[in-house]
Amino acid sequence: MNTPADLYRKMALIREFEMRIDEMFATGRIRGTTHLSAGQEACAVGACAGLRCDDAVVSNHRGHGHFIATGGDPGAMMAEMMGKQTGYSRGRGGSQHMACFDIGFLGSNGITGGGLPVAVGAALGFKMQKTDRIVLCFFGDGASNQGTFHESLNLAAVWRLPIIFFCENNLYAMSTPMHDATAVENIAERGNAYTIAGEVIDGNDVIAVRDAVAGAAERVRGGSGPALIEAMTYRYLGHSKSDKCEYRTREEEQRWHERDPIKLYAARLRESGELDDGRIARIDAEVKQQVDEAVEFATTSPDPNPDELEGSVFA
Amino acid sequence: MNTPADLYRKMALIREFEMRIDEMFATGRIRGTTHLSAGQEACAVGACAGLRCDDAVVSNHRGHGHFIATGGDPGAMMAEMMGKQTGYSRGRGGSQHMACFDIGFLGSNGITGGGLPVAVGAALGFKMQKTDRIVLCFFGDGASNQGTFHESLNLAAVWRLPIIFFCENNLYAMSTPMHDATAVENIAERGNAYTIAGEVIDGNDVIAVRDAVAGAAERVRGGSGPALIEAMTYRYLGHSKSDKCEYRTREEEQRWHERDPIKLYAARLRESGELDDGRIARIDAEVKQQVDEAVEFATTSPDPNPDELEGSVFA
Amino acid sequence: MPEPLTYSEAIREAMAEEMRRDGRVFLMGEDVALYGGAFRVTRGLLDEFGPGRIRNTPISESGIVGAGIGAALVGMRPIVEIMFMDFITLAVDQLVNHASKYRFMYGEQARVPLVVRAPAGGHRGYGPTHSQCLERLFFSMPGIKIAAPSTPADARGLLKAAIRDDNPVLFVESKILYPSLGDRPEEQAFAGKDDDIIPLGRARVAREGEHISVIAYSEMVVQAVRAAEALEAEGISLEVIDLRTLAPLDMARVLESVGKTGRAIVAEEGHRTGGPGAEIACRIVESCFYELDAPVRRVAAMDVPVPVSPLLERRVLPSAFDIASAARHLMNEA
Amino acid sequence: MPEPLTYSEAIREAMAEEMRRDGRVFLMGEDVALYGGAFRVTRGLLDEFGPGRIRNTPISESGIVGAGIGAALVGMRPIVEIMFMDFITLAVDQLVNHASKYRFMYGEQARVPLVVRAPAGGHRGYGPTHSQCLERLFFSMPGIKIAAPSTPADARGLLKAAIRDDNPVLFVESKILYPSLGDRPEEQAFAGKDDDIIPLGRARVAREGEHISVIAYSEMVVQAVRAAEALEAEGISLEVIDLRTLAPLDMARVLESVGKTGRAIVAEEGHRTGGPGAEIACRIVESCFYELDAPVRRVAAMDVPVPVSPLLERRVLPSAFDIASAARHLMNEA
Ligand SMILES: Cc1ncc(C[n+]2csc(CCOP(=O)(O)OP(=O)(O)O)c2C)c(N)n1
Ligand SMILES: Cc1ncc(C[n+]2csc(CCOP(=O)(O)OP(=O)(O)O)c2C)c(N)n1
Ligand SMILES: [Mg+2]
Ligand SMILES: [Mg+2]
Repeated sequence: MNTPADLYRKMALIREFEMRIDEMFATGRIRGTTHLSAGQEACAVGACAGLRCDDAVVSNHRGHGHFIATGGDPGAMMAEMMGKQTGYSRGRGGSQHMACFDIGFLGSNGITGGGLPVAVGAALGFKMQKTDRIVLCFFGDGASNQGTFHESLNLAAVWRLPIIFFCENNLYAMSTPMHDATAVENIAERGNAYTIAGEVIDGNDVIAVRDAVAGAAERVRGGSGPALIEAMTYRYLGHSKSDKCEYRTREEEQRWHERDPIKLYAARLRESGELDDGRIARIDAEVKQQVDEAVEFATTSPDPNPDELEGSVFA
Repeated sequence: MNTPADLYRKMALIREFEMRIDEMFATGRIRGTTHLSAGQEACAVGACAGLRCDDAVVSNHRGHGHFIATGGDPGAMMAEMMGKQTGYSRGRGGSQHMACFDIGFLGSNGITGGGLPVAVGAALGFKMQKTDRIVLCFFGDGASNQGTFHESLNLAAVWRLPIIFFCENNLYAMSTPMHDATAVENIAERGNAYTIAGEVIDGNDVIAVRDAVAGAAERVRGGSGPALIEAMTYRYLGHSKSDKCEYRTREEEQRWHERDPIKLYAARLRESGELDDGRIARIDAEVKQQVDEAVEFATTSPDPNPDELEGSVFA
Repeated sequence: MPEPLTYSEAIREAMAEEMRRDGRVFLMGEDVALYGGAFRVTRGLLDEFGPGRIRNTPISESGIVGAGIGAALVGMRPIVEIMFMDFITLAVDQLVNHASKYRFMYGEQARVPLVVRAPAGGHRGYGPTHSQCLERLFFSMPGIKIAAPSTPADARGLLKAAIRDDNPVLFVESKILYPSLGDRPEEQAFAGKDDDIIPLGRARVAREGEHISVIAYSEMVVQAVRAAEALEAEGISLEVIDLRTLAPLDMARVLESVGKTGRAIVAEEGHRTGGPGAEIACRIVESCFYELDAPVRRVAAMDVPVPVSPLLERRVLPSAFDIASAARHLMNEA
Repeated sequence: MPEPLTYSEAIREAMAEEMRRDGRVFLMGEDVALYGGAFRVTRGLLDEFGPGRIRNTPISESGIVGAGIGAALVGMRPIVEIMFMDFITLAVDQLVNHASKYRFMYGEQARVPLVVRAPAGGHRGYGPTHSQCLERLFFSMPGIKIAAPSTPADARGLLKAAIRDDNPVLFVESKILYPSLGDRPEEQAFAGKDDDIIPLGRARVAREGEHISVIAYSEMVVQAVRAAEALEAEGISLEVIDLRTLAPLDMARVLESVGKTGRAIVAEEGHRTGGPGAEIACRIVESCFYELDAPVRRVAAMDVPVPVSPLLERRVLPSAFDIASAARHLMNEA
């Protein structure tokens, strides 16, 4: 269900989840690395809200938001972050490698651009199975410079596959400003090289995102072939846990914080009367509790059993 | 020098060379495989005529014409085809893998699309060396679907490198009609995805090719960044020696034979009075003799010495 | 009496039968449809199965292998043809970081029933980028099975097993075996015998012998048998073990043979350094050190690319002759 | 007394010195400029050399390795950084079918003085796609050199040699050694000592010993030395050979040591099956079969991807502990 309260709640949950992980990394409760999506919540939530619940989602390295928006359980996600047996990947994949095939979340992925051809294949599968399921594939502005981007969009277009390529353009790939590495004004224009119509949208407006995806999904489901959506957004935190963001200005960050996707949506809901302050505060509190419980679940979960590793490579 | 007679002679030489190889394969005098460029001579000769002689050329699997047009010696090429010590690659590379770095021919290449990033690197080298040399990279319509095409054009554009991407669009990649595999009307349009201006030209008109390349070379040499040229042409023979061309019609082949690049140019030269029938017949005879001599040279050349293989991998 | 199939026909037949049996199986690759692929292995399949299941692709090796993975994840059973195994270099990321890892790294949720078929090997004068044996790139990576048949019967039976397997399988085809019918009755394949599945992971004794075990796969099995025949007159008896699959690796069968003979040669067509042969030789020594009468010998290609010239190519690639010399040396040792 | 450099600083210093010395040397890679790369190894180079020679690239691994090859062909001496070695899977074609083959396949006309630097290995909880040791993909391919230093001094000296070499060199950096200063004086590196070049292809004795030779490279050398220290009390004396480069492989030095000790352990961080360790063990047996007191043992990672959980990661990856147990077993054998 995607009522206004649901959309708000999911965005708030992602924010809370991401900020908690940031803190847990800082305090050493999680090790390894992670890529947080705080600031980009409207992309994840809006995009998934535009899909049908039997559609599939392919994610990338910055995938917690995508997973939560698809219906991932914060407890099992947090357990995975902490390397526990109850994690989605039983402590093997961690932040970058989680999946839940039962809900159509085909996986986050540590290889930039690596998910694109896999998503195309899933769409091919759906088409060959004569279902009307579609695939939405998240990727970043930086990923659009990988060869897989090109091969994937071309393949999807040649075969008119039911797939939405959803680019979260957060202006940077790690420290690299998009235009230092990407010889085109907008990623959406790259669709022309494959006769795919591209569309640039406000990635901080959850309704705009939902509507764009819902529209594209209808066309794609109807057999129009692939769609390409570029959502302009911004990540609040460093690229990964060790990043101090020296490559961008505090002013730029400030400007984006003023267009915070959650606050924007809250303001709109207040204005329309759909949610009042009390309800919002309640949701915020519930979400906080949900993340507390996720942490509690993860913390008290058993460690994986190393003896189970052997023989777990093959089905 | 690129007088009309030179252009004619080079095209005639390529044709003679290719048809001779076809025959030698058929009679078992050459083994392995080869990709012949008969029908595409105006691309090779026109493109190289638009370059300066210190520019560099990167070729692909269908590279004999490119090599001859760059100044390759038919004798050493034929010797390579026959696996002789006097061949450009000392009998190791064969038809698909020949180079002559002294004349700026940076190599033909058996990997479809593999030469593109290498060409970009050469252009980067020229730019860093502050020369005004440029690179021209030949590739086919089929190669434009490789990830390397995308990465190469983007890199070249981001760095404004002095390179001309020259696509010989012969309508097929092996048996696959271009539009079955390539989701765009013209390859040249794909330039837009990298803010590279693309241009479609008649690849069977040697003067049109030369002029397009010369114009692009001037801009590229002046620092405009990369250019993309798509030359429409046709290969007369099968993709490789075992191909019967079942995927195309005899009518289509006939139509293209009517626009034979060599005959077209000869007619134009006759009309303008630049060459008369006698001169043309003489060039044709000379070219035939040159190929006879190349075959003779290759045939009488010594075999490579297998004992030299060990230790020849590293410089 | 039905006509026996060539190695290449056996592969085609295996695909056709599995496609008839299971609607989820389909094939994609460059020029696989009307043209039938560079080696015409898939020729004719288009007529029966149509362009929906016999899919020509753009020249996009990483794209099509990746698409195979995605299709497999949602329940299809794709077969992807790589025109020459040399081009699988372009799909290494998809195989090493995706196909082979998904099951493990997503906590055993995923199944990736993907078959990647690739013609390997030299002896045809195709030169450095069209003659390689690159199974080594995947042999050293957990999570991908590798089959490499040496006979039409095995080609058919192993491919059917690979298609039915729920894991990624690299199916190594020997280019020069394509026209082969198999030299012995048990190597022959026939159409339509649905029960002739050969499970992945079981080596076979291609020829029994007493003095030396020769462990080989793909075309080197043929070379090994040839060497065995030649050495018979000299009173040297080779037992030839055809591994059939490199992963899983049937070391039990290998060790059984070496336990009997006390001497081993490992033969492979790829370069000597770092190939599967090193691993197999190593494991033999690890298990049979005290039973071995002499060190294990390896027969493999020289550590240089495969050249075009027939003279050079013959020098670089290993053959029955090299196996026979290694065997003679071994018999003179210790 | 100058300050010693860490392993990571030694790498940076080697690049800086070579760039000062030779205008043809330059660096490209993802986020190598201001950011200094994911591990900050190249931090600061931008200030001295500017964006023309310290080039940030798009995320295009095959494109940038290919561009390195092209630049090398026309006389430059590029260094390409791959952010994590795991991503070199995307550039396998450029390295295997191009860089490593050009010299041979163009009849020895070409020179490809390209260095590809890549941080390898686990122990940091980065998971399956960010923890691999993938030198094995190139070790089995002729035409590419591989250096894998274990100390700051070697990192500096080998990188300088790699940059001056006229062939493609894969330079394997150990992520967890980046902050290391080296444990002994001879392992330390200092800035500006231009003569401290370490030629590719010469192993070193990291620690002398009597009973067992441990052959290792990269971080496993540190583990081996740790094991040696621990075993001293038990009266087991390990000689640790640091290969420094895998190609060329200094077997002479290895065999000399094994000839002395009569026992060998080959230790590597990558998966057991099909890694360089198999080749090295194999060659030891081939050369020293009759001198060996016991079979060569291998210490390596389990044949599963590297998991994120510290508990699991520790089980999968090899350590000093595993080397010590292997050594104890070896001493009890035969
Ligand atoms: C193949 C590969 N190359 C490089 C990286 C390292 N890396 C991880 S994320 C990233 C930046 C990705 O940028 P973008 O696609 O814009 O996504 P964002 O991080 O901005 O969400 C890089 C370079 C990687 N994980 N995989
Ligand atoms: C990486 C790779 N994939 C596939 C091939 C096989 N192959 C050689 S040429 C060719 C068709 C190339 O088509 P195009 O680029 O249009 O060039 P053309 O042959 O038409 O000149 C194919 C598929 C190859 N050599 N390399
Ligand atoms: Mg980004
Ligand atoms: Mg073509």
